[in-house]
Amino acid sequence: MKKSVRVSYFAILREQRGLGTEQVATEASTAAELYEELKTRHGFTLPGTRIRVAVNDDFQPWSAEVREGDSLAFLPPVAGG
Amino acid sequence: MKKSVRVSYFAILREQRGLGTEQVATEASTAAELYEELKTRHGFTLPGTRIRVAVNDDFQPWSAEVREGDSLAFLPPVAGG
Amino acid sequence: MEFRITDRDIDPAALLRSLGDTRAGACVTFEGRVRQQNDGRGVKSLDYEAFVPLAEKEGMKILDEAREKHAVLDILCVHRTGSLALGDLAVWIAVTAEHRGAAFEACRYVIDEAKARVPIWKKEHYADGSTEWINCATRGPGASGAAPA
Amino acid sequence: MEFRITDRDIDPAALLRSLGDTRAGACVTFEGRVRQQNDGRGVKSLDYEAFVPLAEKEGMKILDEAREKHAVLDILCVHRTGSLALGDLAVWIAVTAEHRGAAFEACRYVIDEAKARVPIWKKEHYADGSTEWINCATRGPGASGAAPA
Repeated sequence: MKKSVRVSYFAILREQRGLGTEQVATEASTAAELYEELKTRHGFTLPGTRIRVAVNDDFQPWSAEVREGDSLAFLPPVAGG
Repeated sequence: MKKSVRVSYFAILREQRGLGTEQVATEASTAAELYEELKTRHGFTLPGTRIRVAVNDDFQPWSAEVREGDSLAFLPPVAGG
Repeated sequence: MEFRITDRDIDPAALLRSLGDTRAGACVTFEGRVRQQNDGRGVKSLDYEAFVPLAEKEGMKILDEAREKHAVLDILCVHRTGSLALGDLAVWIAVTAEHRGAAFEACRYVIDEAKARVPIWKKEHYADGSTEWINCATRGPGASGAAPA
Repeated sequence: MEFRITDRDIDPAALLRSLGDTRAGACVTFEGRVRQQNDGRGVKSLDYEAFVPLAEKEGMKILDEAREKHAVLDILCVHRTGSLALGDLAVWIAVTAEHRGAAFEACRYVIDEAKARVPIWKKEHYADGSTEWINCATRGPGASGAAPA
């Protein structure tokens, strides 16, 4: 059963994807599965171990369930300041 | 043999003396002796142990010799910042 | 207490005025500026990108932590996004406190934690024409690690 | 590197401009301001007095020490004399460095040492009309000590 979610990419992921936000139809049940699926599809160079995920604008563990209508953001290692 | 020296007072010493600088004729041989002399004469409340002395614009030990023409400054405990 | 992401120039003088408080005996500020060299490479300019809602939320959490740990009166932190030239302000933090120790320590805490936790990214443009997203090289620690599961 | 005593208002924005250096990734500033309360007593205003030639000499010595201990690019310290109102700047320090750690530590060193060593004095005027030269009460440590000999 496919769910429709909104996915945002930042920094190097945004460049590798070629866009900042997209609507994705996925059967992934966790955020981790979704990242692996997108990593393979788009050739992301960063392994999931170096990424963090936010669901609906909050940090979440990779085990977070993917639900219809969620907004997921994949966050490369930060470098502010 | 009296020497003539210039003495400067700061902060509470300046107020207790009622002036900032004066010419003093003294037989004191060290800065310590001069402070004791002036403390007695002017009723300074701060003991020498809490004062520092500068001779010709440099910190000096209390044992510094008093020479004709020196400029001595008596410095209460500092409180900048 | 405010943590703000902005795409406009940071104006420290104006921001400082908002921190007037006659209880404050100390104000410590930190400016992070674009410098001409990083790890031995000549830098021409920087791009900063942020995930704004989460950056501001995580930033406020850091300010709250700083206030719990140190006796401060107020904290303001502003971080730039967009394209920055050499010498431009990337981040500005000000902390007021009755006493200086708390102001220094809280300011240091905020910049250290912000660099480690707030979702902001930096792309360096080098003199030789190349670019790099800082901390995103795939040969760094974890690059050969397993995928999340 | 400059340590300056002034009887004019301190203008941090103008002073900061003199510290532009594109090697600097960090600039830490400290503002010491007149606060409304000290040791539980309401403060109305302050007078600062300095022994200027020795204050500037001792101040420069402190800046030199800070530069020896920490990898800084530049340090500027300005201290007021004269009559100050609540909220006025009494002292302003700025330190630039490539990296923030050195800037924080040098700035802290300068204010700590300046307060302890530089011949500057502070008289507080209290809300109840009384006044006091700070650190000059004769009942403090050493008050009953022997005269120098």
